[in-house]
Amino acid sequence: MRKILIDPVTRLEGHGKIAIFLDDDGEVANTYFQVPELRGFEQFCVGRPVEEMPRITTRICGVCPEAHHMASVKACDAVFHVEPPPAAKKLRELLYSAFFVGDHTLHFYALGGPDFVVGPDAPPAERNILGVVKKVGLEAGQKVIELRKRAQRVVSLIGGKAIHPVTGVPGGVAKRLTAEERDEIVGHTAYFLEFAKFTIGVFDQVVLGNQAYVDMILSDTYTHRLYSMGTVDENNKGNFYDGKIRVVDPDGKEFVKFPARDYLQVLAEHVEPWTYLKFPFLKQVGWKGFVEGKDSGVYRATPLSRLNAADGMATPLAQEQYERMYQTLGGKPVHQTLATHWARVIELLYAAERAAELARDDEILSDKIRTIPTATPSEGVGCVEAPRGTLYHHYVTDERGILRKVNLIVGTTNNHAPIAMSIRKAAHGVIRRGVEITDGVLNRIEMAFRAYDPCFGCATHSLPGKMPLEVQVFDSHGNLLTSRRRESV
Amino acid sequence: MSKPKLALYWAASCGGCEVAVLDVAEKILDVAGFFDIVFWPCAMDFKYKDVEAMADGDIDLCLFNGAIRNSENESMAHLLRRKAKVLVAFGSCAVDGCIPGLANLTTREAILESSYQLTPSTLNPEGTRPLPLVAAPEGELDIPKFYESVRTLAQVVPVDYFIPGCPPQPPQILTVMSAIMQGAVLPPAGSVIGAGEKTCCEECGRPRKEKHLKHFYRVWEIETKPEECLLDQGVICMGPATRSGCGALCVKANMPCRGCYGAAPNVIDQGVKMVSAISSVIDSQDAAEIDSILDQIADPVGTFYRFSVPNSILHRKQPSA
Amino acid sequence: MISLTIDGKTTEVAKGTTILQAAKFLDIKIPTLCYHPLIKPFAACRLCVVETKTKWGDELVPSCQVACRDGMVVNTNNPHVLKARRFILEMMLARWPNVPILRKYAEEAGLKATRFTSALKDERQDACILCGLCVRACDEVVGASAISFADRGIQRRVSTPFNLESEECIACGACALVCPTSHIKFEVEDHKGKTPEFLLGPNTAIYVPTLQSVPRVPVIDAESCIHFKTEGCQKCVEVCEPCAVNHKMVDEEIELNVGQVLIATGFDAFDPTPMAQYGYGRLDNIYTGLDVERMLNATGPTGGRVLLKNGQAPRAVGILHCIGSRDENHHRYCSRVCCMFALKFSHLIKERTQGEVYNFYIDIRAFGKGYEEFYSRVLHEGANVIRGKVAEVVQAGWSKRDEGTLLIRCEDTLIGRFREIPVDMVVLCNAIEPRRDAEQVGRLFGLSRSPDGFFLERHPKLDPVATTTDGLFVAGCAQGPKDIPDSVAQASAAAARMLATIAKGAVEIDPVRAEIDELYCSGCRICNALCPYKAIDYLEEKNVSRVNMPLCKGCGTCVAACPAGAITGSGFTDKQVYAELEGVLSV
Amino acid sequence: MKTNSKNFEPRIVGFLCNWCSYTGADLAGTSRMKSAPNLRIIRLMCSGRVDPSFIFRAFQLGADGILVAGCHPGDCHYQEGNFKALRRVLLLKRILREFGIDERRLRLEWISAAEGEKFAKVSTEFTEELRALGPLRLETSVLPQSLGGELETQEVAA
Repeated sequence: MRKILIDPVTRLEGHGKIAIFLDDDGEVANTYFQVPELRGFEQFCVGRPVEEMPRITTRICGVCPEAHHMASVKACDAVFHVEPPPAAKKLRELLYSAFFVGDHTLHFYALGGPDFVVGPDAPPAERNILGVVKKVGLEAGQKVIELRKRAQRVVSLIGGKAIHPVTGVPGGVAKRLTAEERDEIVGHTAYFLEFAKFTIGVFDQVVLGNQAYVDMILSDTYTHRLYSMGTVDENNKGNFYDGKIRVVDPDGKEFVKFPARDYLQVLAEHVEPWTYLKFPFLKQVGWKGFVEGKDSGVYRATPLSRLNAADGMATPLAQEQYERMYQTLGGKPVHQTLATHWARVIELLYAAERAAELARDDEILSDKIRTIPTATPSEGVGCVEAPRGTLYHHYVTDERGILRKVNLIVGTTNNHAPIAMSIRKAAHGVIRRGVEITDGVLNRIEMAFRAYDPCFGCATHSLPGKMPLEVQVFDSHGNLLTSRRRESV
Repeated sequence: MSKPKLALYWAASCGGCEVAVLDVAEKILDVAGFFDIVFWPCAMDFKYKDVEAMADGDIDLCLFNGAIRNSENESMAHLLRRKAKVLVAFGSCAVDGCIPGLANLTTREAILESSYQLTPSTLNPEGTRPLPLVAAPEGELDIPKFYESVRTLAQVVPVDYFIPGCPPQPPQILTVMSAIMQGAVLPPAGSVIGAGEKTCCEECGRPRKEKHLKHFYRVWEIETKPEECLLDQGVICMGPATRSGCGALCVKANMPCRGCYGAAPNVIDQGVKMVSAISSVIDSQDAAEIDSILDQIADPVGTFYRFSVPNSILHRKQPSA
Repeated sequence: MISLTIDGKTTEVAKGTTILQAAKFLDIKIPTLCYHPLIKPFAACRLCVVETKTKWGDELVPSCQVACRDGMVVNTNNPHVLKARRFILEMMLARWPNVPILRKYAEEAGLKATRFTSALKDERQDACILCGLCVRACDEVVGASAISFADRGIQRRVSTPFNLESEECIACGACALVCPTSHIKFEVEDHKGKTPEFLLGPNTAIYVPTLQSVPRVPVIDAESCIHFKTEGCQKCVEVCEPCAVNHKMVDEEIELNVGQVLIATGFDAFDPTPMAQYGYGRLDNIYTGLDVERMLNATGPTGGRVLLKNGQAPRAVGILHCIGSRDENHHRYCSRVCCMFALKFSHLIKERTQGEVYNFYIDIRAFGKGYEEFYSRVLHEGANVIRGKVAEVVQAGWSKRDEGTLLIRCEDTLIGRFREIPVDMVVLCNAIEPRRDAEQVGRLFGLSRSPDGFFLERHPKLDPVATTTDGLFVAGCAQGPKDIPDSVAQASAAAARMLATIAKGAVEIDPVRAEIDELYCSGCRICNALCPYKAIDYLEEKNVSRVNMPLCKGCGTCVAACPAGAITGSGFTDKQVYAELEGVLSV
Repeated sequence: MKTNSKNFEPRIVGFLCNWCSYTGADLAGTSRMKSAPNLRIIRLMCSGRVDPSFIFRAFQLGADGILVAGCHPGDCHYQEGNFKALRRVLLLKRILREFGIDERRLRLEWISAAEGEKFAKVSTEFTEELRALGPLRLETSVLPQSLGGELETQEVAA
């Protein structure tokens, strides 16, 4: 028995480790994907006043604090049985859309993009944002930086702080938007839209224009037939901020559609002793282990699965791209993991359109941004689509609104099992007896993983997708035979 | 001459500090240009072994964010302390313990129990718990040890400087960086840098009155007036006990300060200082009435110590005897 | 002026003067019954008849009522007048045969017996001669009009409305005072009054508090003064020629700005009434030390004579030591002065009454200069000293001889026998205790008091006149029981201390102060409201708070409260306290 | 040093007001009253000067109990410093509870300069109460040297 350990920066640092065990024939016996971090928010938030949760849970993740802020404040609305005024809802969603734009951009250009833009077998030194810039032009790099700046700016204008926003309160938002701020935001959203279109162009040009990539996307190595989860509005169009959660089975048929508060009837989490992160699955189907298909409760909640779960996009340009993707990839649902990148670009476009739309809405200037709760606080669930999956916050309080129970299912966690499976499948696909373990080999494993853009800021806490790899090959006595590693982005 | 070596590392934190560093935007390139970045796991790939291989004190500056939550965080702290000439606790987690530090008000056992057994979505009839060392059918698997308490960096290794904030605000990071890059003289070891000498009130700008508090409101209870001190309006705001430097962002967004920039200079325990201040200005001399007023403060510890339990004098909840 | 001749003596009087007044002026006695100098004449009894010569012949007139005329010639006791007066007296005696004053006048007028008999002789044998003085006093002087004449003819009498207890009566006693036949009597039921005099002799609403009082002027006791009850009377104003009496005076408060204060508020004398076993306030002839002091005072109510209620000198006097002091139930401390004043009493009483004196003591504390010598002197004079605390004082009086005498029961611990000693008078040497308002005074000045309730000096040995508060001193019994020499010594010491400061012209104050470092203050204004002395100002333009040094007393509340740690309390800085903590907890 | 048995001697820190309780303590001394020797006195000008940080620091430095003594209500030399102490202690007890420290370990008493007896009584009582409560061992995994061994044993063992 040999053990290959793929570990981001040796076993002493913890950002998700991959252990691949080979049998004596050198075939992959099993792989383990481990998350070595735990915070305990679910425990230490007990006793806190529920209205503080939007400001506490942001610290679960500094990469997507906006997602936690939104899920949390929505849970608070529910706990206090209060409906925020329309202006407040729009401000929240505007902030959220801006955040999506920034986050998806970061992933596509800095993390996921390089695999396609500069190619999976290119030398690692080039397979990074700089490589991308070289390929698509310098101004693109400036555009990315500029966009992130503007996105963060919009978040701070509405949320008070760019990282860890604060303005969400039960029944609305605390900060009014001034006319000047609004005008500024309109300017930024216009930029978002232009940038999104530009990005679509880039994707067309470098990915779809290259048959090799399309084949790779379609190749079985990166395919999993799993349930797909995503949030949809009343017309079953995709939405990030609000709506019902819809799950479609591997054949694309609606399996269940439920409001956030019913999530416990649909979801359950499985525990393994070798990782701190749990494995959510569909309760009705049940946990059958790391297996695919209709009978396995394992599901995905990724940009791709969101598109699978929806009947379309709520904005025109995104809808166009949506249809085009399914045409290109042979109809719904799409199970090819790497297609997630495409879906992400489409979501980027949607988010930009939504942001522009909301920014122009005059209601966001209204003074009526809060409804003061009057009912006795009790229990509530808040749910949003985080960039990396559906995010659930579930609070139970006493009559003073002091937390008694807290339950969280965070974006990346949804995909814990699929990630593990993708890694295993990729490993099976690329590691064979006698095959030398090259950068290409490693990267092909990594690509499977990276497509999920796993944010372990929520679970562990490495920045999205940053997974420098090292492979160590041990003989059955645990002696190091060869060690090979590669600089990642 | 060779460029000064810079290392950045995160332990138990949310990653916000890293994003804050990236949020200095264009300027990040100047930093990258000035320093020879020898270690930055989240952005560049260098190996623990490389660091171990370096001569002690080889790293000129190490920005360490995140608290010490598990065995891995701790050994990294010790390693980087050895290798770095100047070790900086970067961000609230490393300085005060921050939100994850609230875990010190409960126990490791309670955390594991709720995470893996009590939470309603968990389906774990066998009561499985993650273990530091697991014998899988194919071989051994290990994960770091999860400690009882969260500790700040300085509670594990000697620290040269502290940059507070959750996260440290990019402008502050920039000021510190450019100061270093222009070769400014470093302040005496142990100083807090990248923050002001006063408190949040300095940056708040809301007019304030003499304080006579008879009633406390929670943020959801009232719509506060944006042109009046929140404390005067009965909303507990940590501003008076919190170091300046953030620009009073929260208060300007009409939300009370929660104290992420930590204790003011000359104050050893942010929370208890605020306890003293708040209780002093309660407008009553009758024990019973005072108690009823105090009842309106929901979760005193979680409010006054939101970011600083591990760095507080008492450090953690004592195991009930 | 008018000139007239009375019984051959000529004089001049002011216009409007009555004959009676003129006669009085010439020391010519004219008997009167219904007349009182302070009440309008009424001429009811006609006893004051005199003869005046007129051109129409001699005429009999009531001298109390008739004003003098120029050149008037008056006879007050020629046969003509006496005849008339005798007749009037005969008539009165017929009805009031036993009224002493009538008999006296009859005698003077040379009247043996009356020729008449009364229609209702024995039925209404009261002494009211219906002169109406009382009625007029009550009406004119007091202004209460509580009594007046009722019925007519032989039924006529003085009475309250419908003979019922009168709402109007203020029990001033004026009627009793003026009644010529003492038909109306005034009885004081409780023995205790505001001043020792009340017990020991006549008392009035206007009096000189003590005869040594400075300035030596009378005061009006508003509570018993008729004027303050009825707006009437004011007779004192009428009789006071310098017109010094002023009922309009009111209390006034005078504010003084001073830099130092000497608290010498003195003491209260322990009230022995609660110690029922000693009968104070219950039995006659039981006095406190202060009562006796007054009695022994040459200028006191009894002119320095030791007298019983019945006006006789006591045959034996018991002096009880330690009443209320050295007593678990009252004051545990020793009052320090009683032993010596008790011995002084023994000495004086013995000297003035030649009677027996018994001292009942726990032990004699004659510690002062010359005290012991005085003690032995008193012993040689034959004062009896019995060691033992008196169990009780009871009314003796089972035999006629013992009428009104007291019996002292005690155990003589030296001979170890129970004894009963009969005395006429008992003196209780009551304790010195803190003034009843000591607590308020303490609060007012921020003075602490020792467990016994007296004000606390800064240090019992090293600083016995100063207090913990600068500029505040204590002296005399306010600080604790002490005798005159000690009080004088302490007072002089305190005065000297105060003068020293005045001479220096400056005061030294502790350097304990709070200071705000503006480098760290952000003007949160937490401290502003905390300062009891309003010593912290908020500087709007600089957005900082600042301590107004002269006002700061250094309590340190703001230091403890400042959430920015911007305030340092000199003398008790955080650093210092932490260092102390490390010190005390190092072992 | 500290043991949990009967012979455990509590370490008490007393923050005494200069004007009342401190003089009261003095009086207890000069009048030769008997009281437990466990109290370590720190004199302050007023109970209002007691910064809650002092109390926490004292606990950290190994105190088993803290006595804050000031003037009786209305008697404060600085008018109402003692009420400020009262408010702080009331809130502080709530904080202590949540930090898992028995609130009886913090005691507020009004002791006038005259009440030497009360002072003696209080310090003796308090000592006995703390003896019953047992020593307060603060879990201070804070100083670098005190770490190593102790924390290595902190494993996630279910």
